[in-house]
Amino acid sequence: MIAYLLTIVLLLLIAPLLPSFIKALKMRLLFKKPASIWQGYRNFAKLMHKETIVSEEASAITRVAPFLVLSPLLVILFFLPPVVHGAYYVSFVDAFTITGLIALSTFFLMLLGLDSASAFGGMGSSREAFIAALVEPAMVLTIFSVSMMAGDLGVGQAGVNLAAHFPKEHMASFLFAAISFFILLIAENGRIPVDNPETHLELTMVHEAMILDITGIYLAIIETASSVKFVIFASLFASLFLPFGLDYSAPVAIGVFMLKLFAIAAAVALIEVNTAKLRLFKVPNLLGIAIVFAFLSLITFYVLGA
Amino acid sequence: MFQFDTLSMVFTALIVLGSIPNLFYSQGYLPHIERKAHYLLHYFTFIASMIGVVVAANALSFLLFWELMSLTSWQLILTEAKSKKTINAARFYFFMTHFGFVFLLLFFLIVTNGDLEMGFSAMHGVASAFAYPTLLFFFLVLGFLSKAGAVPLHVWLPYAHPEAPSPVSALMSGVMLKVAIYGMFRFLFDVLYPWPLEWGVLILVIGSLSALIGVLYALSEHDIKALLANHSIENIGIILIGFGMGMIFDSMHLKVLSSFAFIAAIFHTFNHMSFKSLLFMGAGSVLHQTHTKNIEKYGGLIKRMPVTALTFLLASVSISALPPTNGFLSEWMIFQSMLGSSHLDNTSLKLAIPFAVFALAMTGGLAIACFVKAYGITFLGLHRSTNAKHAHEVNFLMRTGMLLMAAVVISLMLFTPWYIGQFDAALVGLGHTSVYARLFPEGIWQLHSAGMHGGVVSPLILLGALLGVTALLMFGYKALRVKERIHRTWSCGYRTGARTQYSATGFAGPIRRFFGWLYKPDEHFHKESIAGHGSKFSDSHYEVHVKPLFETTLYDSVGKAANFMSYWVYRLSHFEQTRYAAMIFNLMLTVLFSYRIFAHEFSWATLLLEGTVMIISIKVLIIGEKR
Amino acid sequence: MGVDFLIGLFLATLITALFTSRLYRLIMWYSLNSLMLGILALLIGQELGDTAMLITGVATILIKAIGIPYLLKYLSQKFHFVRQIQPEVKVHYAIILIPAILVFTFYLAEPITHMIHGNANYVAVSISSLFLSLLLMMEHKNVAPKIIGFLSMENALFLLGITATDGMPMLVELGIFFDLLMAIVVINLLFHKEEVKS
Amino acid sequence: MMPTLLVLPALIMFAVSFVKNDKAKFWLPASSFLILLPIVKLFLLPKPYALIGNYLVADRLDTYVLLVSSIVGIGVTLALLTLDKHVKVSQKAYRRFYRFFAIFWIGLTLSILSNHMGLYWIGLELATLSTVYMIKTNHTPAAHKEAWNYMIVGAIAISLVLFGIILMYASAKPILGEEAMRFDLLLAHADKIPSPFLFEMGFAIATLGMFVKMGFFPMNLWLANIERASFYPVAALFSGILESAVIIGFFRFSQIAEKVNYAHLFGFVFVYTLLTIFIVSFLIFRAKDFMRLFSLSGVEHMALIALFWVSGGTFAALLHFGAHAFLKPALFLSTGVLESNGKYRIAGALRGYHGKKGQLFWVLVSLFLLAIISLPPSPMFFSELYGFGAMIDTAKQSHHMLAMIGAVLLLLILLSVIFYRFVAVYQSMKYEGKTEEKKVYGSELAALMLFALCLIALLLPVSIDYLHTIGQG
Repeated sequence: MIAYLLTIVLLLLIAPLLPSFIKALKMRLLFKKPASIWQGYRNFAKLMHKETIVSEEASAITRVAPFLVLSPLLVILFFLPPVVHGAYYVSFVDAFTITGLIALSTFFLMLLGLDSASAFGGMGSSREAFIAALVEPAMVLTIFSVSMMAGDLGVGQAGVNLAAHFPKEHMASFLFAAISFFILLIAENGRIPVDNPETHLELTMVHEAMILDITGIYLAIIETASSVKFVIFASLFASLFLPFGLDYSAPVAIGVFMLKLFAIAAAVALIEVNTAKLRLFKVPNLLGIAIVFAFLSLITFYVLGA
Repeated sequence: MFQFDTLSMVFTALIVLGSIPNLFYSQGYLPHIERKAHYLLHYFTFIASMIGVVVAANALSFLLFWELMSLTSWQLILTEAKSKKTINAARFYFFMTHFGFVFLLLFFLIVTNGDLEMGFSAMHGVASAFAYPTLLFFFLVLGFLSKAGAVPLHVWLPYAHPEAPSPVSALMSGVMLKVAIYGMFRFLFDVLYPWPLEWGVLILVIGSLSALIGVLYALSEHDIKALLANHSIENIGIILIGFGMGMIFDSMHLKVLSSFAFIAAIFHTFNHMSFKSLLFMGAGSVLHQTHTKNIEKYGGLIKRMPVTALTFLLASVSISALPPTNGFLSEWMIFQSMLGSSHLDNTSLKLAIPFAVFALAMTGGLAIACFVKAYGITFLGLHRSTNAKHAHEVNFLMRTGMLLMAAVVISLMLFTPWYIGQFDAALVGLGHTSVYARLFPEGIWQLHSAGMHGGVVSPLILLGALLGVTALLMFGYKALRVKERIHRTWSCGYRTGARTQYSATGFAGPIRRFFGWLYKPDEHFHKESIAGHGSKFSDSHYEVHVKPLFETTLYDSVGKAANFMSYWVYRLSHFEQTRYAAMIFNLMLTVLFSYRIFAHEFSWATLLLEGTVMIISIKVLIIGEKR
Repeated sequence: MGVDFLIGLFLATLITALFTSRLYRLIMWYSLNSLMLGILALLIGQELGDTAMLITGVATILIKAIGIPYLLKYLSQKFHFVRQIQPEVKVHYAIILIPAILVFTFYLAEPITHMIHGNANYVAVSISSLFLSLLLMMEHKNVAPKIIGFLSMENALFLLGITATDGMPMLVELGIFFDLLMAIVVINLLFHKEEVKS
Repeated sequence: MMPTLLVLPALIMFAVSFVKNDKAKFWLPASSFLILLPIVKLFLLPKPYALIGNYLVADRLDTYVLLVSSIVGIGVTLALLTLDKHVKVSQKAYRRFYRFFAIFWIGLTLSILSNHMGLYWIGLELATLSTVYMIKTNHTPAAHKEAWNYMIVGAIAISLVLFGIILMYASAKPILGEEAMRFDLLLAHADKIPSPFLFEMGFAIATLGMFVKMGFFPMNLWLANIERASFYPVAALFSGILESAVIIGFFRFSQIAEKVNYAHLFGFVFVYTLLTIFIVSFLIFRAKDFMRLFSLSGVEHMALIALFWVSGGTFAALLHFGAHAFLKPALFLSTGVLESNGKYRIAGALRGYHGKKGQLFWVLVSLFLLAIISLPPSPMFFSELYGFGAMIDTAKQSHHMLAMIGAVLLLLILLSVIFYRFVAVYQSMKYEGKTEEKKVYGSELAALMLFALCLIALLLPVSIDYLHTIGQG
């Protein structure tokens, strides 16, 4: 139980760290002077002290939506697979619920974008809706495929099972699922090549466009939400597709887990450095690949059993 | 005449739950209807006939109430018939529903041997003695699914529902479609049991297609009620996916999973009733205030119509299947039932089920996009027309209706175990295994899947957690006592206005573009350019319309064929004006010749001879020579 | 023997009528046709000793062979009928059609030859005269030949009644005559109305 | 006594038509109600009841048909009172119309009650010929042309009927002698007929004649054209009384033919009516005026009645027959108002009625229109259910079950084409077009009310029981 709560707190704490880490790594790779990896915390602290400016055109949604964007993600944190062998975990929550909770968060984020009557917000929401619509099926299929390989539909239990028995006999579908999930990780968190979190150019913005009119603590909440989302995806990837290192003693296991998270972040950074942002209408090609792989994974598992 | 078993009572409850809030809403809406007597008469008969259908105990009363239901709903669509569009929609609706009735009629005639006062259970014997049960199944499917609006018999829905007065749209979409689902339950279980595997697969495929096609066309729609109507197609598809899974499991002798899938289907039926009625009521209130169904003319209504906006939001979240709402729970159950199938050993299933999973998942994603669009464009941002600017909250009765329906939605969310218990009882009444104990082994807090290694969801805990965390966050925010400032939205230095907002067309743009191969949109783009510059223009207009693929291919060609036929028949008939004697001559010849051949002694040679003689005689005597 | 001969004549007059292109000639052929029928009725009536049929025969001769042709001629003069009536069906078609009809009706009546004691050919001839009367009606566009076609159809009926059934009940025959008279009255009225209007 | 009473109203009408007094016509509806007395008496008498020897016999079937047709007669006399308000008609022509109507009525009463094929035919011929003159009452070139047309086609049809009757008579004469003309004896000895083929030929020819008279394939439009050209009550009389008389003949002949060879009878009627409905449904799909629409739908319903009857659905056929005989005249009579002063416009025909009478009128007409496409609770809804039930039942016992179910399906789809057209017409009448003021008179309304009440009465348990006993007896 302590490990469980500790993991949650830890994940919450390192959430702002990971995006900053990616940013710093990228800058280093590009031979720039890197930003501090603590930048995320600094931004948060700065925003907490600012006043909130609410748009004149905005409605009650703007005042409520930020909380509703964050809270489903916080709830998901409780449902993640354990990082330490023998720790308490919520075994039963399945992929559909997790996807649903993420979608709930996205839903309010999109409404938030539309609320301020700005063209940017609408544009961001529209693009986000487009991407989310394609991400959702891939995500459900992927997680289900993995859960079924693990022999349990509950994601937490699946993580444990995978760690115990790595599905060597289903390597093909496992690999497909892993590729698909990694693409989803990039797409859902608005990383290059799907979205560029660092730009404020209307041609390229997705996530940033939606929150252009959000300020102060609201912005802090939204930013936290997006980093929590990254942590969720990263830790799902770590537990489901890199299911090792649970058997060590608790501190070591947690350390291994953290390493995995940073490794994933580093991979994302590498991809970001090496690719250009895709045009919006090229994004479906990428997501299409994810969907195809997810579908293939499920079909391979179902029909061929491989 | 009537029967009141659990299934009937469950569906009666559905109708009652759907109608009571509607009654309030309808009363509030009444002052705006010109033909009050007409409306009220048909409205109440409509509700009564729906109840009549679900409690009917023999074919005669079932068909009577069924047709009465169609008749009254048709008249209700015509209540405010002002435009050609309404009239055409009503006609199309009535024709389609009659078309379905034809198949139902045939079904009943075959399974009753013409004795229409036979009870349903007695029909089972007749049906099993019939040599072609699949024929019966097809009749049943065509009959009920044309009413329910499943692909490819769905085309009338987006026309008919928007044209009816809003309370009626809510009733039709929310409740009437479910009566067809009742029919599926009643007659597949009572009359056509057991089912071959193929039937279930067929229903599953129809359901998947309906779900996908419904949501895709909903996205491209700008008419808010047509959008909702398209979503009804989607949700019927989802219900049918559950239903199909139930049938498949039953034919594979997996009784527990089968009951589970059927319960999911009934649960979704209830959920769809609740949120779709609520959405139509909300749309009706908006329409009532803005006098337009065009979503592009709305905007910012949340400030003017808070109650409508709040209830609409609740329904939107629910229909998008987002946790922890009731819509999420039923879709979750359907998902779980599909994944209980991993160990089924049948290749067609192994291909069909992942496809259905995919369709359902895809539907979910697109539905979210669609409802963000519907809600965001309607209620958020700035008003896009004067009417939207001067909108007010609707009157007390209409608000009451919406709030009551919202209460139904919430009750479905909160009292899921109780509802599921009732559905379980209904299925037990139909001879299925009870699964309630397997679904709630640890009390009402957790809903388990009936499958092996199935997932678990705890709606109440989820709801509690979400509410708790949100409340905590908000409390924290309040505790910080942040200074707030109100300021205009920044829009690159220009003045923020309604015209700089994203439109619904624009919102759906990327998706429309992605599915362009399916939509084949009809775009109208007009631009007044200045001095021949391509990029400088004083005025521009962009419109896009999507005509459903099925309509342009299937329905239009049927219409053309009918026209073609009637044209030729008409031309042929006009021979009788001048050549009646020759007509009668040839007729006599044919009849006597045929009597001679068929009644006395048959041989192919003489039949051929008859044909030849008749052709020559018709050519010479009737058609004559070309002038 | 005599009966067969008369039936032959009956058919012959009808067929000749089909090729006629003059109205008065047509009326004459109709009159002869009815005369044959009347004589036939008298002959058979005498053979069977059936007074009813004798009465029928006399009535046929009086009404159909004399009365109606006379009336038609009178009407045609009074209302200036078109007297040049060219058959619409070409002669070479008719040459093939008429034997074809006869062959067909005999083929049609073939099964009943061993079913009834009378001569099945009478039935065949009656049906073929029915067909021929229809042919007469369809040949012409004008009203007058059509009326004659309808009247020869009535003759075909009588032929059937006399030969195949050895006479119908008196009541029916009288009824038929009554209706025939009424038909003539109505036709007369119809022409009159035309007169009044023009 | 009884026969005199039955034709008394017609005789009174005949007599009154010579009185040159304008007010005299008001006697007619009153006197026509008198016919109900002997009919009610007939219902109470034990059946079969011989009216005149064996020639006119009242049994369960013809009493019912007589009642139906008499009610139509009453309705038409009511509506005739205000004929001159809607169409141009001289007093003289008006009186002549009555005179020939009376003959028509007498003829058909004779046909309906006859137990004798010859008498049946005589009555029919009398009615046919008198109709010619009723058509002629309208002094237009079209009416004149159609009167001739009716004269000739009607004569051909009726001759065919007689020809068939003689053949049937000939086939049964060896065993029954002169009595072979009697329906009841023929029915009783049908299986002993020595030459069934001759009988069948006769039946085929007679049926053809009757079918042509009812406007079946291929003569679908002639009745419509005639009804278009003549005054609207003629159409009501056709559909209500003339077709009753024709269809009862068909009932009786087919009862006999059924015993001779059921398979042949069924095959013939099935194919023929299917063909008819196929043609008619597409004709209706294009129909652009009321008369044609109603007339074609009349053909469709007669075809259905024939089909139900031979499929063994006697109850369905009789119920359908009754409903049609009340509905169709009612609709035809209302066309007088709907097409006020010769405007054949469908759009907006149900609009522009004021006052209580007007309201009642359009409500009634709407109900009739919806009832004719067998929407519940019209009696037609039930009759079609039972009729198609009987057909499916027959199909199940045949060797060609799938083909026959397919045919029934085709039939139902064709009927839904008709349904579509009627719905379109109804909507167009009620919701499209301009609103023009139209006047409704009490007499027409009374006729419509009479028909509406009778329709309701058809659904009473008493009448349903009665119809069931006809089927069994």
